[in-house]
Amino acid sequence: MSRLTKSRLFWPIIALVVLLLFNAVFTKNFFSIQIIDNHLYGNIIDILKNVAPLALLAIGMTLVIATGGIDISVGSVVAISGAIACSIIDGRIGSFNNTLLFALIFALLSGIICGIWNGILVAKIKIQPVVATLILMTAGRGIAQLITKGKIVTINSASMVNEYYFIGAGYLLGLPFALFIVLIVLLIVLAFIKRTAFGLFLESLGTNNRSSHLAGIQVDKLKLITYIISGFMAALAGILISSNIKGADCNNAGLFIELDAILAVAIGGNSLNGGRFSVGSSVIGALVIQCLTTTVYALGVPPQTISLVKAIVIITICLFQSNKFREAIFGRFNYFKKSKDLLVKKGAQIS
Amino acid sequence: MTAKPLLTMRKIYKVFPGVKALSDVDFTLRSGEIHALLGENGAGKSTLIKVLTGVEKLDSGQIELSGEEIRTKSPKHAQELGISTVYQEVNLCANLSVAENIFIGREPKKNGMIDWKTINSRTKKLLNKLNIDIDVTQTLSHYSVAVQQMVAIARAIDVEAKVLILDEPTSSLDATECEKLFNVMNQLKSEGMGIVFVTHFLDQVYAVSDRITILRNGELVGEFLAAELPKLELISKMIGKGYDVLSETIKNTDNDQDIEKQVYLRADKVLSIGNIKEFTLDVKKSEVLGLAGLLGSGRSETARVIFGADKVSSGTLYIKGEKVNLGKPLDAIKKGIAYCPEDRKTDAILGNLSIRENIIVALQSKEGMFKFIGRKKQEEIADYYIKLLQIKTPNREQLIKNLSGGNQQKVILARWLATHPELLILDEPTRGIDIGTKAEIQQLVVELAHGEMAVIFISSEMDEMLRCCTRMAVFSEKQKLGELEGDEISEQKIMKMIAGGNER
Amino acid sequence: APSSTTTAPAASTEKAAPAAQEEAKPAEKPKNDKLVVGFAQIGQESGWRDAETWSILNTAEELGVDLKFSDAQQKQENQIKAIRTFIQQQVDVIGVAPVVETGWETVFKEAKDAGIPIILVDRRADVPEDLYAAFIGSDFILEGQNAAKEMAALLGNKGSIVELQGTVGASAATDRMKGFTDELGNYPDMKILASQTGDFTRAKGKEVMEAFLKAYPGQINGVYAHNDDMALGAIEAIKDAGLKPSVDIKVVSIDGVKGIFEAMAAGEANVTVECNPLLGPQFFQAAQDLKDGKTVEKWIKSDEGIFRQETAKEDLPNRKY
Amino acid sequence: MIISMLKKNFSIIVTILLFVVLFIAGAATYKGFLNAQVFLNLLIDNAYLIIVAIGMTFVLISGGIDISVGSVVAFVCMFSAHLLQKGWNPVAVMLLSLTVGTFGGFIMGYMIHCYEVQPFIATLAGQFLYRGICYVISTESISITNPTYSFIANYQIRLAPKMYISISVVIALLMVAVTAIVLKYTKFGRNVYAIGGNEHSAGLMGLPVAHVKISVYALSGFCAALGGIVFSFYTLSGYGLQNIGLEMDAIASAVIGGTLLTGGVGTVIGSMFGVLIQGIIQTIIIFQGNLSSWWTKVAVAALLCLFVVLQRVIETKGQSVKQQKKAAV
Ligand SMILES: Nc1ncnc2c1ncn2[C@@H]1O[C@H](COP(=O)(O)OP(=O)(O)OP(=O)(O)O)[C@@H](O)[C@H]1O
Ligand SMILES: Nc1ncnc2c1ncn2[C@@H]1O[C@H](COP(=O)(O)OP(=O)(O)OP(=O)(O)O)[C@@H](O)[C@H]1O
Ligand SMILES: [Mg+2]
Ligand SMILES: [Mg+2]
Repeated sequence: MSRLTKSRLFWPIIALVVLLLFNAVFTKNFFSIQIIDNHLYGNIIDILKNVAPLALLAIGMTLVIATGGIDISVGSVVAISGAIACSIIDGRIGSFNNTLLFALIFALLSGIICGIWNGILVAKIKIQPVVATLILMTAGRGIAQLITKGKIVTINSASMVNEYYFIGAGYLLGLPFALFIVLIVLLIVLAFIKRTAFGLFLESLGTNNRSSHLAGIQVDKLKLITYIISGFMAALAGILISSNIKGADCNNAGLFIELDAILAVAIGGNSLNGGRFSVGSSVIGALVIQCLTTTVYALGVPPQTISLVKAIVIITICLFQSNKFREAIFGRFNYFKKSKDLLVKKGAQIS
Repeated sequence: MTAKPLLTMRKIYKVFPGVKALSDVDFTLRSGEIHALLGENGAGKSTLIKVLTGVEKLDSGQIELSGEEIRTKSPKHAQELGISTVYQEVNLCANLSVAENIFIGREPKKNGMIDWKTINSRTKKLLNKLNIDIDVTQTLSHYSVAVQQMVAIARAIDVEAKVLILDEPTSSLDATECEKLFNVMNQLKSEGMGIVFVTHFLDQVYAVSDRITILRNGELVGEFLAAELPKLELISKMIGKGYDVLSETIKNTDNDQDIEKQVYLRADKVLSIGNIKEFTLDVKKSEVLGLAGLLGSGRSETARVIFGADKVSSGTLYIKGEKVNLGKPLDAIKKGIAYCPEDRKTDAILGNLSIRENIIVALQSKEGMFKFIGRKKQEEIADYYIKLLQIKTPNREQLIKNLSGGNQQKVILARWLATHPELLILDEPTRGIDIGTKAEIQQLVVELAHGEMAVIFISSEMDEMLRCCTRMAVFSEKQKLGELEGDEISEQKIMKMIAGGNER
Repeated sequence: APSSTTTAPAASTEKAAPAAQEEAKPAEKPKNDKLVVGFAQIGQESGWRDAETWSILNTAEELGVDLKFSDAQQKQENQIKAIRTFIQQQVDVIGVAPVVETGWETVFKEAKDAGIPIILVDRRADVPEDLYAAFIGSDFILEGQNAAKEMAALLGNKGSIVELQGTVGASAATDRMKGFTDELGNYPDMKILASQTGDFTRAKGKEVMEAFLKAYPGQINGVYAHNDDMALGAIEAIKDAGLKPSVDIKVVSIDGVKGIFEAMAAGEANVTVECNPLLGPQFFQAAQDLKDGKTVEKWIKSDEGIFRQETAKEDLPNRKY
Repeated sequence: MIISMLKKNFSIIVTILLFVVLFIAGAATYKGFLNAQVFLNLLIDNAYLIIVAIGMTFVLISGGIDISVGSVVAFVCMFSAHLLQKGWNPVAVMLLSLTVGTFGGFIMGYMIHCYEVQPFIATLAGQFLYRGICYVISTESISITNPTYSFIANYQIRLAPKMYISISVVIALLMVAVTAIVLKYTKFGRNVYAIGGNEHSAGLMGLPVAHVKISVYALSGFCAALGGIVFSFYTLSGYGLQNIGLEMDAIASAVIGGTLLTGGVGTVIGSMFGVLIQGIIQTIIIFQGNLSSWWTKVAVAALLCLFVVLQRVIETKGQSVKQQKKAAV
């Protein structure tokens, strides 16, 4: 039991479960799932589909935050990659015979380049991460608009539109295709973290930069890598977002999404100061946020009060993640448990 | 020495998850005495101090100060009650100036505003009393651990207090610094202060303490008068079994002096701007090369340059005759160099990571990110070194920050041994390590050198240096003065060399 | 110590000084004939706004006007800064698309004191009439009313509607909602099932519509979106639900961007109530008139219409934005 | 003496110098730029941001972050406008605003310290909460017609015939002076640095960590509320969508002014210049006057990038020169 509660996944999952339970009671039809056009259809499916971009961003953001950094440019990278992908699909830039393939390649490439840019500013020139990524955050939307000449690109009439739409809004085996993308990315990242020393190195340098450097960890290189990953994730998220609406809206695509991504990381129980991290729990954090959003819509919360509801939910979740708060609230209960533990331990040591 | 108890602690219990740190410990401090608190690494000395000063919460027990029962809520509270403490690790704010670190929380004021002039001048005086002459307006991070340790001491002794607690204050200090500190301690004692003194240097215990309390495994062994407890008996009480006298010397002076040892690393006219002046140095296989010098003489800097942690501005490094360019520590590690830095807290430990991770991290970076050492293998390595160095911990997954100071040091040592280096650079490796283990580590170092390894050994403890090193390079004022070898090595010779160097 | 003087600086002396400064730089003199205009744009929040910006910049280029254009990035304070700078630069006329109605008095007064007329573009400002020379633009409330009428016609005066609001607090959203709801009062058999903000964006519009479709399965007859982008998002959501937009669920929106015409042409949207962003020509005409000392109308109405599915195919080629 | 002073304040001097360079560059490029009022407008237009950045600087130095400030400013404007509309006394409104801002900061600080909620999250919740209250008060903007407010808003303090500043500027500069003194010459100020440097050590040194940490957020709340009042003078209105993203401006200003986000380092003077630098970049862009919206963004970012990179390069150069000198001695 205590092993379970200690796991980083525990509290985010509890938060998610509570939200779902709430919906089970108060939102009608929340869990109803039908089959329409050969795919599953329902609120839960929507959540799984719509969470994809945020989940991807949260994965990248987790790694960056683990190093003690932060990447607030992801929203702009989302806009850039969407702009590039849609412009290519629409035939506005370049002329490729397989627009879809090149759209994806160039969009992802743009994310990687953005990541390299951020990484160089942070790791090589040693500018503080917020300001370093603030530069791209500001410039990025402008660049995206330069690509689209300031217009919203709509690809409704492009030849590859259905293929492109499939990426963000299509269904595979009855489930949203975007969900598979997230799962695959998550698996790859997890494998990278667990099967190589990447995870260890990140936690190490997030814990103590100097010690890590002296222990032979290439601090700068790793930081660069995390920003590149974050940029790549943002680009992928940008593709999903633009694909889902069949167009690139440089002004609004990914606006303020960095806040949600950071929030997802925090709800996942990760410290924003770096060090220990769990990518999986950040994804759960993203799910919590998306579930909340859908709940708010489904419940018919008046738009003016959405912010209030969000604030209250966030604070409740984070307070319950805090040991001190739980102790203060359930002090008595915990006290008994603790002293029981203590006795058990003493007994164990005596025997 | 017959004064009535100033501070009494009775039936003190403290349990950490998986560790019984203190159980039924009594401790009594009288005014006007210096009371040594001794025990092996992890015996519970620091924990006893922490529960006394409110850093850790007491599980149960009573504390009385001047006859009144107290329950300290926080270090601040303890200070207000008249308990002034230097904790084991340097606990100051590196971003503040030296002077401010000494006066923060009790700043003198003029017209309601902090009086910086007074702070700086008083700090200057205070540090001069401890033989330190530095720019007190400079931020603390500019200075070495030794200086920082002195600053922490200066802060503690300047406070008006009834009780002064010093948890291993001398671990990075050299003999002269210690001497100064002892003078001050004796003076405070004569003013009626009660002083608790934790150290692993038994000579220092006998030099200043009146009384000794010994802990072992979180339990009280007993309280003794220093004058009535011979050193050997003290040691056996600490470690719980008989103990042989430390052999005077353990270095291999006997064997193959004449056989020319292979030069492993040569630093040829190496200079690092801002760190160390030009020097030339050979490090040979199968020998322990000592770097001798006073505080701030440039020993650590030499080590850092060789390790690639500081930039080589001019000159060349050769490893096994081959010219190398060490741009970063990883380059050095790949070449088989290991460096155990002197500032454990900021340069070595990865506080939030486990012992296992702390041990394998250097090996892993040597192997490269993609040659992942499997979990099983990691555990094997960790367990091996935990056993070899007798690291006291409930398990290998304990976070290193929860270990006692000495045990942290052992983990760092394990980290570097695990890389199987060809050249091992040890900068104050036995800092905070108890007497039993210290001897074992020294033995280990000499044995390693007996094999193929080259070792560079830096220590502020002259005895230790004399015991281990077969050759010594002497430093002063960021400059190498010369070398001593074999029989030439003696404390007087070294001192003379340094004095000569200073005259220039 | 700074000597504080009167709060209302004498306009005449203030005006004289800049003129004198102008003369000090003879090289700049010939430029004086050219119309110099400062335009404080809100920023870029939608395709509609982009079109407006484009129209302003383009017209300026065509007419050879010396335009100082500033993008406030959605911040009133930046617009105020921009206006202050324009005053400093002694432009002839200042155009503003106010990000919010209130809070302009101080800076407009400064402009007035400097003798520079202000033209409000597309959104009004809550200031005394004498502080601005003209307002060019449309009426959001009217747009809302028109949308309601169109919806009623499409549904035969009977049915349930969901509303996709613009950004909470944006005047376009508030007024379009007000106009729509007011007008709906005349149709007792029509009601709004649910109303949620879609932040004027396609993505949010789609997401909200998805949720609506699940919360009110089979009950929604029409969707009213405060702008076309949200409607485009909603159309995708409706299609995903296996329904036919414009048939199963009627789609009415505001703005008239190209995308919605394409959708109408494809039979996926019903009506768009135009809100014309191409205000450049009208704006510069008014500016020139003001410079020449002519009087201009206080409210210069923009040319707008209502476009329906039936004619969408013919209209499509004419759409500029 | 002076040299050592210069050395210690090296980074801030670099910042100020670069600011001057930017100003000169602007003056050389654009007609009408070299005008005292352009500079004074910089202060007038940014007074509220300077005040908010001061609070932010304290929080950042203490090692925390406060991203609620933008919403607090909007909230105070909205709240004041609402109360004034109802006929409240303006002084009472201002006092109440300050109290509410401070109290909100206190609550966030309390959660951050006592329940160990991460600062970013606690203040993010604060951001949503304040913004939400704005919308609940009204989704439309409300004008402030109160004569006292109008008077303050329109009052011009003449420095010279064609140079004036607003009362807000005086408030901002006063705040800078007072808080600079607080940071340098009071226990509270020094404790903020100590806690930012190393919270654990500060605790062991017997400093009142809880008190200082919570106070810092309360102070930030106070500054944000004061910034809100000043902003309400600036626009004479309340509007729920106002000042979105202001917290980033404040954070960026502080960081450009030399504050370390990791805590322990920073000055309010630096932050003030951080604000002015962002302001002057904006002014240059407006003077440029022919940038399309998207180029505006790129240009702002490019100037910012140029600035911080230069700043970094000069500082590291300076550091190494210093070191060389030290070694040479
Ligand atoms: N925060 C903690 N959590 C868990 N265990 C702890 C913690 N602090 C100390 N311990 C354990 O308590 C025991 C006593 O530690 P303590 O630091 O008091 O030893 P010490 O006598 O000071 O040793 P040293 O000489 O090495 O400093 C050790 O086994 C240590 O691992
Ligand atoms: N007693 C002292 N008086 C003045 N300055 C000192 C003293 N001790 C150290 N310093 C300063 O601390 C800085 C760092 O010294 P550092 O400890 O790295 O040298 P070191 O030779 O490696 O000494 P050690 O091996 O004892 O650590 C030096 O630059 C020096 O200015
Ligand atoms: Mg200890
Ligand atoms: Mg050293």
